[in-house]
Amino acid sequence: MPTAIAAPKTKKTEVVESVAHKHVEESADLLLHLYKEMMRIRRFEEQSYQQYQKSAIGGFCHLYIGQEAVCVGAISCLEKGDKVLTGYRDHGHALAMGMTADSLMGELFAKATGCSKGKGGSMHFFDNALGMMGGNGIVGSHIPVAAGVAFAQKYKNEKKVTLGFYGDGAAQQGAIHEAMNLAGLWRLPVIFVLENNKYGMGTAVNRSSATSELCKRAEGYNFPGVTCDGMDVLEVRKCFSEAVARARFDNTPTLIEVKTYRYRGHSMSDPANYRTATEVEEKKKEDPILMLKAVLIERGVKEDRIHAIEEAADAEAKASVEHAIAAPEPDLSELATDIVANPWPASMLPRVEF
Amino acid sequence: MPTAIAAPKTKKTEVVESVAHKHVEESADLLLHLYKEMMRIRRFEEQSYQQYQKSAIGGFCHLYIGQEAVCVGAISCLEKGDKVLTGYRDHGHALAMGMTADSLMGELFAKATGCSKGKGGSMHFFDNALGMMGGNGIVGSHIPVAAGVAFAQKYKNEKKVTLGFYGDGAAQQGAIHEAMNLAGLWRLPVIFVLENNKYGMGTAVNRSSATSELCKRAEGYNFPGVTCDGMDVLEVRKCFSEAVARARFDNTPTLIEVKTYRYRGHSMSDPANYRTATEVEEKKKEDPILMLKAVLIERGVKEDRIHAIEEAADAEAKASVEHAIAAPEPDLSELATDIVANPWPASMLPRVEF
Amino acid sequence: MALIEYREALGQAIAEEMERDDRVFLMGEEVAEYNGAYKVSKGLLAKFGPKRVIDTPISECGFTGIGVGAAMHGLKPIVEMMTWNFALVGAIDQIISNAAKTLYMSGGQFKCPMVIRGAGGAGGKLASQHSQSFEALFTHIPGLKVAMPATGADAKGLLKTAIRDEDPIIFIESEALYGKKFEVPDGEHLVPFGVADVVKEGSDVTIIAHSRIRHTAAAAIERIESELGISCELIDPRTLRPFDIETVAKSVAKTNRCVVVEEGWHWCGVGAQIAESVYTYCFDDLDAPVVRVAGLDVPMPYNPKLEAAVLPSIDRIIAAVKKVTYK
Amino acid sequence: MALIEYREALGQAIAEEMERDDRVFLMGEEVAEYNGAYKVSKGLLAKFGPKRVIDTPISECGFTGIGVGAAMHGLKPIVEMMTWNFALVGAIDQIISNAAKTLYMSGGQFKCPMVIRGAGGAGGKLASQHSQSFEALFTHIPGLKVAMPATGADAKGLLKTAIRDEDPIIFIESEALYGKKFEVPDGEHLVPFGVADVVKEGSDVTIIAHSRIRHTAAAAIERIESELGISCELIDPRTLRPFDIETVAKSVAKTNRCVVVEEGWHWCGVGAQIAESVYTYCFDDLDAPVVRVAGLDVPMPYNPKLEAAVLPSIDRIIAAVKKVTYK
Ligand SMILES: Cc1ncc(C[n+]2csc(CCOP(=O)(O)OP(=O)(O)O)c2C)c(N)n1
Ligand SMILES: Cc1ncc(C[n+]2csc(CCOP(=O)(O)OP(=O)(O)O)c2C)c(N)n1
Ligand SMILES: [Mg+2]
Ligand SMILES: [Mg+2]
Repeated sequence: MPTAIAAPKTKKTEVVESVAHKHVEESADLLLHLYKEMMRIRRFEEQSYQQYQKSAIGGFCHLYIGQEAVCVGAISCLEKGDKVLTGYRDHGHALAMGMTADSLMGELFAKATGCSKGKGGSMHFFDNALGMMGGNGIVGSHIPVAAGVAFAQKYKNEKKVTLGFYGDGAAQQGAIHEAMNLAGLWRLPVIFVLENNKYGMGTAVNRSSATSELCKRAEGYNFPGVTCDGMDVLEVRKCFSEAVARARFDNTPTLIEVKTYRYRGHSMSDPANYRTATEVEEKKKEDPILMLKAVLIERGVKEDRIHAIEEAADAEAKASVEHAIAAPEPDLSELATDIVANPWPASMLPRVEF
Repeated sequence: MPTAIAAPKTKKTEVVESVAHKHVEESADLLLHLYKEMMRIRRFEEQSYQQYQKSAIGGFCHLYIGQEAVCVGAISCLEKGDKVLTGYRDHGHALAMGMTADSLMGELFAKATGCSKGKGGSMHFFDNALGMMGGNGIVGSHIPVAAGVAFAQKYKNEKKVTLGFYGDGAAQQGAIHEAMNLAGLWRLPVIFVLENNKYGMGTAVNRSSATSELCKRAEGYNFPGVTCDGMDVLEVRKCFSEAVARARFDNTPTLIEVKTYRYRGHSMSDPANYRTATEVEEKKKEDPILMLKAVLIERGVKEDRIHAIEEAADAEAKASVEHAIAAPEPDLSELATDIVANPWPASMLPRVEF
Repeated sequence: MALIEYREALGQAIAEEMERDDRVFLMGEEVAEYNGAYKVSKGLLAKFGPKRVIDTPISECGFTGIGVGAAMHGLKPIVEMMTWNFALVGAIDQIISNAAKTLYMSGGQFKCPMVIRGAGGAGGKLASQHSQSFEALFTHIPGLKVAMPATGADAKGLLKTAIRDEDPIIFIESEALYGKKFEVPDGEHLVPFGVADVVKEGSDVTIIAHSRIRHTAAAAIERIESELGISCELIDPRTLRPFDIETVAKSVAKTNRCVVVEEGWHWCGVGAQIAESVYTYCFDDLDAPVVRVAGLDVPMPYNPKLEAAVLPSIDRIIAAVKKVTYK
Repeated sequence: MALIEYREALGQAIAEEMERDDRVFLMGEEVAEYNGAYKVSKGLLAKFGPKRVIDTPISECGFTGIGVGAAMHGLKPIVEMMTWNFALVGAIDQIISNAAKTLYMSGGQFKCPMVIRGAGGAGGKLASQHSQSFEALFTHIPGLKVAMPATGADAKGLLKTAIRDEDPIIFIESEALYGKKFEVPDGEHLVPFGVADVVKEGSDVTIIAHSRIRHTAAAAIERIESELGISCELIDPRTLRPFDIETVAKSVAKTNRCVVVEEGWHWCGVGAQIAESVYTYCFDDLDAPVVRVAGLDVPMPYNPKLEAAVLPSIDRIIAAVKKVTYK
């Protein structure tokens, strides 16, 4: 959780810290922080890809490469106690929330050291202490849950905020409509983050959504709906810092449609034949990491500082693989733990015997 | 199905018949037809109420009194082959679709003569020949189905239209969002008829909907959303004749929010304490039947013609009660018919033995 | 002890637990201003205010999801399904995909302490969409617990236990029992999950029945004992997950015969599992095959004569007891 | 006969029936341009065009409802659930509240001829939300029929029958079998509902298993016969509603012992109903209690070692056969 970097020079009261983002010219430290986080995700994903090819990772695995600016920009506006929920494409969000590459790679390797003890896998990254609340595999299903977390934040008077990330495909699910109506009606401190990467699996958004202006649906729920360029982490940050402030101080939800792009296929088995190589190459020219790098250089940040960040990210990702390889598998007894928090005696049925 | 009256003087081609409504000054015949249909519903509902009090009718029973102009105006714009689906408050729609009071009262009395052989009850009025496709008890659940009927109409190139009626409460269901998106995306000849009677059970619409402009949600699905005064049957008719033409000839869905009011409680057990007597009395001043009566008189229609309609409606409703009382109960064997269309042999399980 | 309606017993449980724990709140359609569609929550809005007694829009998926999220973030929601029939429009996804799985798939990090409660079974002449017993659907799911009280005392005691529990609880009340009166203990009264109630002791046949059908069974037993002289033991499991096999097995060891009664559909009903468990744990004790009495495998008709034929009746229970005793 | 993948057999059935009947169309997420998430519908868009092979948005409730409406108005939709896990987000309401009830509550006026089909069971390392066997949920519901093919030939034959049927059919394919090859008859090949397949005859134990676990059972039987010398009869019911009790009863009358295997969770699984039926119809024939082998009652873990422990294995089936034969 990058609170320290997100608002390093302001006073410690929450109000000042959070509103500050809007006005302060971004410091080099902040830019470097954003760069580092995006780079960590990029390198982690590349390692995930390689390890998947080696069958060290199994099941579904959805890479976030290309979209890094979205979660990094958004989450850089959060403070401790704020929460994040997202779908199955959750590696980026988990890293941006401060989770270690080790705990994620451990999970991908189905090891006991994984954040979910190897029980969840790629789609189910959780970290209670850091406010990462999943990692959900059912499209759209976690968005009412995100509204519920915000409900609890408001109920407890925390002045905290919840971000619920989902996709352009997910936006057509009824669950999202219901959650938005409830959030608008009850004024919940939740932000609906629609990561419009133009495809839901192989379906282009214009084949799944009747409207091309998804953010406008917010009008039907009486709260602001905005778009922003998800390839530009600074624009993302600006947009979110406003929305986060609205949520935190005014319990106003926002729907933010972030225009982004995923470079890889939907999942590891998708050859992505539904789009042209040219389309992908065009998009890569706007690569969020390259774009921020350009800003850094323009600002006079030394190349070697940038390079050091890249090296560190690379090292972190590779080390996480080593760590995961060495880590122990969960004990078979783990099978039957965590089913319920208050288990019943073994004398009752059903029993789990193995 | 009032086709004959709806467009009596125009040529027989479908195009002329349907577009005609918009331009032709309503004939006295038409006005009288509308009056008759509203009156039939009113009297039928009053009888239903009385018979329910006598316990001749059981289960849930939701009266439509006050809302008659909505279904009558809307359905007067339909032609043979068009379809209607609605919720559990379906008596009015069934009558307006041409179903007889006998078949409905028989159903309310759970008799074999009922439209659904006594198996459905108040909430499940169906008539395949007349295009009445229910009568559904799960709030919002029938609206995707309505879109599906429209889908089939389009698939078969019928140039027919489906109306799906639902309430202000139902509008908050995810199913409706999904249906609207699909209808907008696939250009289905369906009209979403949101009967906003200001309450869903005891919940005023401003406590269930984040927006007060429900019709505007259509923008999120790229088709027109309009409102109309549901106490004025002629305005309803005008609004629907346009929407029906758009659907029929251009496969364009419309969301029509009809502002209406129910006089009685939500169901028979609801004392309606959530609103004041004054509110109800105020609304009754705009009674759709009284308002149309005033138009009729202004147009010089003789009082005795009007009176004759009222008498006939009264007689029809009362006769339906007599008919229902005299009608036989379904045979016990009916229990096990209509479960599936292609039943399996009794040698297989599960078996129904009684 | 006071003689109060089943619905009041439930309301009492909610009120007491809300008083005891600020994190508990009630949410659902018509629970606040309307005092509940079935008046379970009568008076709660007046007592606890709109922050904790909350009317929702008709959005079962949405507000059940809100409950899941609130539970994950430390609250203890009670989510009312006006009736369980309405859970299918997406609430069932929140329950099965999220509430039941979050603890497991987060490796034990996020509990989901919530009660989802509402009316189940046939209310009477409500026809097919409104007369369903869905306990089999939820009892099948790991991560959930399922309770179905048949009396006011159990309604209160099980609901209080459910609210204090830290897991997602499916709490299925009987629509047909809301207006029935029962003796209910005042104040603190907790009924543990997984402990069956031996409603009546007997020696010849064990009858297992839950929710309202247990009363039909009790009525049948009166006639069976007086007319046929067969002594019946009546057991109400009260919770279906967990399930008290010990009490059942002890009884069958004594009676050597067993009848399983349920309101829901026969095919793949919970009665199938109960019967199968009896066979598994008491095979050598059984002198006859277990006989099941269940709802007929048809959608519920509106006509009351037909409806009565669908539901397990006193006559059908008597016939089952005769059959299991070869009389 | 041709040796083709299970998925191809399904695709063949769809193609043949679409050719035969204009009213048949296929709808679902990624079924058209993407050729199906699991490639069942490969080539169908090219063959039949976008009017009849339709990509849907991710709106399971919405498009399943579209299927219901289309079926009520004379079409014969095939609705693909990419996997059955996704049916919970409202499709299950369209299925249970509407598809299964409309014929009944309209007094026989509106049929609902549709097939809802897709992947069920565990695919392998997909974790708890993506590895569920929901047959128990649907098999419980009057108005539905439920088929679960275990081979390519049955996949084709049952699906063709399903598409021609006039009722709503729940057609649960096995995600784990899509890539497996089977001998499949060319052209017209219909497998009726309610007729179990005696996969292998035997004399000592009847093993009942459906869907992919039938193959696990077959593998277990090879070892059981060679290592233990116990002769096993393997029966695949193929449809769970209706269910062919006659074939089962005939077998148990011969073997006097029965093991019921299923992939889904044990508690309230369809195996409970199958076992209970065996007891009811074959009580006097049984020399030992029926033994069930089912998925363990836990959400599916991602870790493959743990996952393997959850699923019925060859070893667990062997153990069950030993137990039922007191060896
Ligand atoms: C309810 C449900 N339906 C379908 C799926 C299968 N599925 C997984 S991801 C996906 C596409 C989602 O697209 P989008 O929301 O745009 O997110 P993106 O993958 O682009 O990040 C689909 C159809 C699912 N997991 N859950
Ligand atoms: C899914 C579902 N949830 C709840 C109910 C209970 N219920 C029946 S009608 C109703 C209110 C509906 O209000 P509205 O849509 O405004 O229609 P109106 O009754 O005003 O015609 C409710 C909550 C139901 N039948 N189905
Ligand atoms: Mg996308
Ligand atoms: Mg209303």
